[in-house]
Amino acid sequence: MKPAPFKYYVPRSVPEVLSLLNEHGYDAKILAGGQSLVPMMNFRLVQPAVLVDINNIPEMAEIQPHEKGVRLGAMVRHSQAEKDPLIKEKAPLVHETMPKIATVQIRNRGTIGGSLAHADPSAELVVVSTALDARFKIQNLNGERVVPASEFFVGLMVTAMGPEDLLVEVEFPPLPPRSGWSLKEVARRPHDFALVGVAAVVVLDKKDRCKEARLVYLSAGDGPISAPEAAGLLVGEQFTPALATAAAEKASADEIDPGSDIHATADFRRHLANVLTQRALEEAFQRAKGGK
Amino acid sequence: MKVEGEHLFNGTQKQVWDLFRDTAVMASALPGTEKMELIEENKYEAVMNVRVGPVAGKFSGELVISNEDFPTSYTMTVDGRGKPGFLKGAGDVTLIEQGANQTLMKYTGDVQVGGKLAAVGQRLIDTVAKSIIGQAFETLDNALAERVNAETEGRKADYRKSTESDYAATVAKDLIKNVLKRTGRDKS
Amino acid sequence: MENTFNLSVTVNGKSYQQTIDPRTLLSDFLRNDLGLTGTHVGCEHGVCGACTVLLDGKSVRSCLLFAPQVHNQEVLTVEGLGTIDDLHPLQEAFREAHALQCGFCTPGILTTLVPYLEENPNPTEEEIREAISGNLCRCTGYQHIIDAVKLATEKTNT
Amino acid sequence: MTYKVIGKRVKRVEDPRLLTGGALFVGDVNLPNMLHAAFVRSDYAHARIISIDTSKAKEIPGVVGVYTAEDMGDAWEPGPPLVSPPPTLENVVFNSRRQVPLVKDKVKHAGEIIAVVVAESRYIAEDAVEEVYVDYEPLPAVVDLEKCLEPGSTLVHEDLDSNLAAHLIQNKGDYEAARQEADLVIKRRFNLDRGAAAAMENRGLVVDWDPKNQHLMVWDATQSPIPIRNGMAARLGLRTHQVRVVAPFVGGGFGPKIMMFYAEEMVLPWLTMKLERPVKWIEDRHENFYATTQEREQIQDVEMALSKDGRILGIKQKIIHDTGAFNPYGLTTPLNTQSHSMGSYDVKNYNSEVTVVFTNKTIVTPVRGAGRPQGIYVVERLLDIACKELALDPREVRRLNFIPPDAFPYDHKIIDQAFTSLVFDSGNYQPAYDLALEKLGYDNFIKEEQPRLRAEGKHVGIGIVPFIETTGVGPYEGARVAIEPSGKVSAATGVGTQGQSHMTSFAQIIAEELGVEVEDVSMVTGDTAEIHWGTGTFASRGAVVAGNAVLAAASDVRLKVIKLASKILETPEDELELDGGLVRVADIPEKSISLGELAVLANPFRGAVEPGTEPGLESTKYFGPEYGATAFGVHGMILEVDSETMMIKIRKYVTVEDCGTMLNPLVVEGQIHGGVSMGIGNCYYEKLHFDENAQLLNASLADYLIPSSMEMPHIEVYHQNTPAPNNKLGTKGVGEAGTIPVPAAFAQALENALPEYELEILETPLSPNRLFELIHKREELT
Repeated sequence: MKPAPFKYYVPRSVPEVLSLLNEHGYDAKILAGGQSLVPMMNFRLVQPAVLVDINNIPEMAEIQPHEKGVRLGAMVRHSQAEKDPLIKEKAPLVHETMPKIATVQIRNRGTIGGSLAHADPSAELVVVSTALDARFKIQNLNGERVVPASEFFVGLMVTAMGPEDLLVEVEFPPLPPRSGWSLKEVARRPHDFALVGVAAVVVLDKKDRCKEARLVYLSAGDGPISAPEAAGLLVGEQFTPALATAAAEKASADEIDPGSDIHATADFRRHLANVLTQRALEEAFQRAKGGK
Repeated sequence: MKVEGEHLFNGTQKQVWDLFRDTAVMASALPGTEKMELIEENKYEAVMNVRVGPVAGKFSGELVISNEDFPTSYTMTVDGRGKPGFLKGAGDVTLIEQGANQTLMKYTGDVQVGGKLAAVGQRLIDTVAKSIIGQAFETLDNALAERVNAETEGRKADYRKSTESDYAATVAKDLIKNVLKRTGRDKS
Repeated sequence: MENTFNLSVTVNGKSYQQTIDPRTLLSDFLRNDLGLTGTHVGCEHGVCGACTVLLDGKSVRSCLLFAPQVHNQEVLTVEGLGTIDDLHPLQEAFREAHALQCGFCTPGILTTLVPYLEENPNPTEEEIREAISGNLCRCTGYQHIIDAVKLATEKTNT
Repeated sequence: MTYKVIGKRVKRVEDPRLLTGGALFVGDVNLPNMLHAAFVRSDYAHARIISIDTSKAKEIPGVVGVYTAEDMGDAWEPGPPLVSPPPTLENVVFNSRRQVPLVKDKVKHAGEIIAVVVAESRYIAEDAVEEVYVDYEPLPAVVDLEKCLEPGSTLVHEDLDSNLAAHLIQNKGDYEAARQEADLVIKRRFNLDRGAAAAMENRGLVVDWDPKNQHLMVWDATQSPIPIRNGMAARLGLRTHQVRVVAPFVGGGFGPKIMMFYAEEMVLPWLTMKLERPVKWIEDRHENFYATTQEREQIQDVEMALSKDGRILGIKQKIIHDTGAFNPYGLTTPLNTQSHSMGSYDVKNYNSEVTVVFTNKTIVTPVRGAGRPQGIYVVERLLDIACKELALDPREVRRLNFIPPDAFPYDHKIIDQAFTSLVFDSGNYQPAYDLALEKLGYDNFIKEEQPRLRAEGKHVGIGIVPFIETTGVGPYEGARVAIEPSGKVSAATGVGTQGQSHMTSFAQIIAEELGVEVEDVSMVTGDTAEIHWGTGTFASRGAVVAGNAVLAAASDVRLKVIKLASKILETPEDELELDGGLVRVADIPEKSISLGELAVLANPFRGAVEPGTEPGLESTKYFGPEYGATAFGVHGMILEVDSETMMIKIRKYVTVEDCGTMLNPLVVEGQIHGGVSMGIGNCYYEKLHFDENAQLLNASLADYLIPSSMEMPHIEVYHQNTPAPNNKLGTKGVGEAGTIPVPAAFAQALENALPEYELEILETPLSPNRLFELIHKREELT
């Protein structure tokens, strides 16, 4: 299991990266953390002719406050995000998600941007960024654009980025007051790809009624799968187990589109989505009521 | 892997039948088709560059149409090989008239994937298949619309052949609509 | 070779300069180019953890890094922890508790634990299990490894 | 017997090297001028080869050669049959079909080797592998164990008229008569699926032919270096002294590393002799899932006849055993299943039919447990079902059926894997079972804990099963022990070491016998230059067979020491003792001589030695048991299952092991922990998924799930000691014990945790998805 040959570039700045991407187009792959890419290269399922290593651009690895939220450079590593106090404060769901991603060795190397750009429908960050309505800053030689999560993920491992594009930053907007969140997932072993998972975010009014809700699922289709109708059932309501059940049933029966593999049939995934939604909603409502 | 589903086309049974027997259309519907040639009656030879995220593989193989029952049903078998593995499949296609100008296509089949792809990519194969089918119908819908329009306008239909490089960029972007439609994704 | 990379790296405190094929995996570079065969290769797809080394003090999978990626950085392998005559306290505890059988996964587990224990000198059993959950061992059922970690932390903390 | 060194928790001698990266594994062998091999393996499980085009691969710079079966010429021949069928059984059908070095015409399982590339680096070799084009005619794959026997089935071996690989019936007593008397007859079908051994180190081989010395040096990650040496020499037309095989440190074996003569072991020696350069091949993980042998796949239809008080009157069994594409390992595994299908019980009537089938899957040879877990699974599951049907306490039923302690040696009068009669040498089952019940807190759990936890909505269950393990089989093993002039001891045995701590526990035996420190004994395992005869490490036999050979050799050296010392110290032999590296007179400790001095005297440089004596303080001895030693134990667990997510957590795990004399309890416990972890894998995590084309769908460690530290419970290990009567040390094997009863205990605990679903678990491994299906099915029924 040795990778096929490639040409290796180590640009030192974003413009340098962009011109390399422009030059090589589909022949090039960006090497960020490499924790998904390199295994596939070792299996020779991926054989890029050119590898553009973006690990030597320090400004891409910064974490900064941004309009009451937080802004993460694409090259922020998972372990860096896991320990960052600003993320813990401004994006607690992101903070909580980090230890659930793979293993410590992977988190020490894997990057936020790499995970998002890879757009694996089983990746926690893909789902969490969708639930939090994150915004993706993309650059190419022609300039810069910002794409919301709802438009960033367009299909199975496909994003709104073309071969000339570089994801430079992700912004997580702040959660409103009286927000609650939860990420629940089931994996065969804790660090395996989850069989199914759900990120729930709710915002309550003063009477504990849900003002806004979002449910997004992982391993439930070809990308992060939102369940707006199930979320809609929650709006205007206070939490009851029956309400959670109704939303869970709606989402798992009608809104997700999971596949089958050796670990779980689509049926079992729908069942798990149902169970996890109920658990996630209970936790999210609880947290929202807890104030803050 | 069982593949099963249906798709409603905006065209008559005959128009849909013809659509499927048009090599150029078939070539454009299958993502990354580099070459598709009719080598003998009802037998095509194809080379495809399949790309799923970063995974790209070149497959070559044959596509055979049999059990033709014009204009309602036929059987399609595919047999392809590439460095990352092989795939073979057989499926039955039925076209059912739905009112004057619509045709419901029902398909059921069995696709088998082998080699490295199956061995290490198992987790995604089902979703990949769904994705490819989704894309194919998207393209076919467009092609059918173009054919129907061309027919009424009395001109030759014009298909843009999809290449590997614009597959992810354009086809995938087309897919946004499709995905949103199918999953009811929250756009807010 | 047309496609080459001139690599400078410090491994276990010693600096090396080598010209390599850029696709060389760090694990292969350490083992074959530098002869540091203590780093073992068990899967080459980032699951088993046998190839874990420290890159600038952090545990990473050396099979998921290309050697050029460690240019101008510091790598520590199991060979840099202790010697046969002067074992690292964690190595000593592993011996004491019979935390290794075939010993193939051991270097990766040691390199995972060394930085972990620096940050978490008093882990609970559950925390130790979590800490080594990215390292597969087929011989020990992990129990004696956990015993060894406890033993090592008890010794350092008294 | 009281020992000073044997039985102590001695720290391992081999550890400092392993801990510091200083131990040599086969992958660490790098020789000047060395080439690297990579293999072109078939994607298809069953296909005819139409043509092979290697031209493009050969053009790649750095490629030295690409070879196919045709290039091997006369050197092409299938591997040797390793284990023949039992000669003592009548009416055995056995169709021997052996694996080949490179496929000539038809591929019989995915991963079979079609061509080999040799290049200056492994990277280049793999580049070239991708450029070899093989044109196949795919054939339908033989997958299903039953369908493959139907007339008209596709044939794996077309020269046979069916896919039958072997057939045999073993009978004891008269089952049909017993059935007539029975109050209850239970018949069930069991599905036991495949798993991988998945040692952390894959296989590997470095070969180096030295034309000037006419000598072949081989480093091989094998469990059995001596048979490999013998076989290689025979295949290559060399004398055995021209081949040296070293099994250096080996990163786990678990059975498959003894499947002597893997294709790679046939191809590489041929390459080095042809190219006159060293050649290295290290199996990668992906290859390992296809090329390294696997085990456990069986379908069993088993019937148990019982009296209403729960006494087993008889068992009737039909086993279909999958051997994969070839059967080099004979009938070892299914014979083991038979040997364990009566468990620890006094079963008077037993009738068992084994049908072995060829399929287009990876070859099957023993994997840790080796057919035994399947036997224990069916007998324990049937007993559990019987207890439910008869409303009897499962503990009482087991007590009633245990072979009583005064019945040993207990002759089952069937043939075991060693082709000798299945005799249980010794045993004392009830106390071990009681100890396990006590340590697990069985009574308290059933009466208090479980009701309390259930009231809290928790699904907790308990499972406890006894098991036996036939261990320590022959034919023999040898050891050489020598005292060197330094006073230190060198020793060697032919068994290889893959983590079993031989270098320490065998050294303990020698240290005990010769009165030296363990550190002063240097034990070599797995080097054919050090000892000529031997078989290997398998069947939980190291401590029994090699251990007693070591003892025999050490005892003989001790006799020589005493004889010589008696002469020199002018003291009668019976007044001498060995301690601290000295021989001394018991009552006058200052009157002594060191072993080193004696060693010098035993090998005089000048003068005349006494005719008929041997020089040196050295001895080589062999040990071959008449029949094996039967270990025994009980495993129990308390598990919790989330009945919504199907996630499980084992809250408590208790084992009681009786492996006779323990050489080193620390090592024994380690063996058990590791065995249990593979056993837990076999319950809920580790399953090889083959599809209808015999394609393996989880050929990576991302999808083949080895338990991690998070899935493993804390294991409590307790010991009981019933020494083996037929060897001096009294040892029984323990290497596989931990794995054997786990799925049976797990199934019992899972059923117990989910009583509302009335599950009847008749398969292993399960998975969350499978458990969901089972529960769902029960829900639909009710």
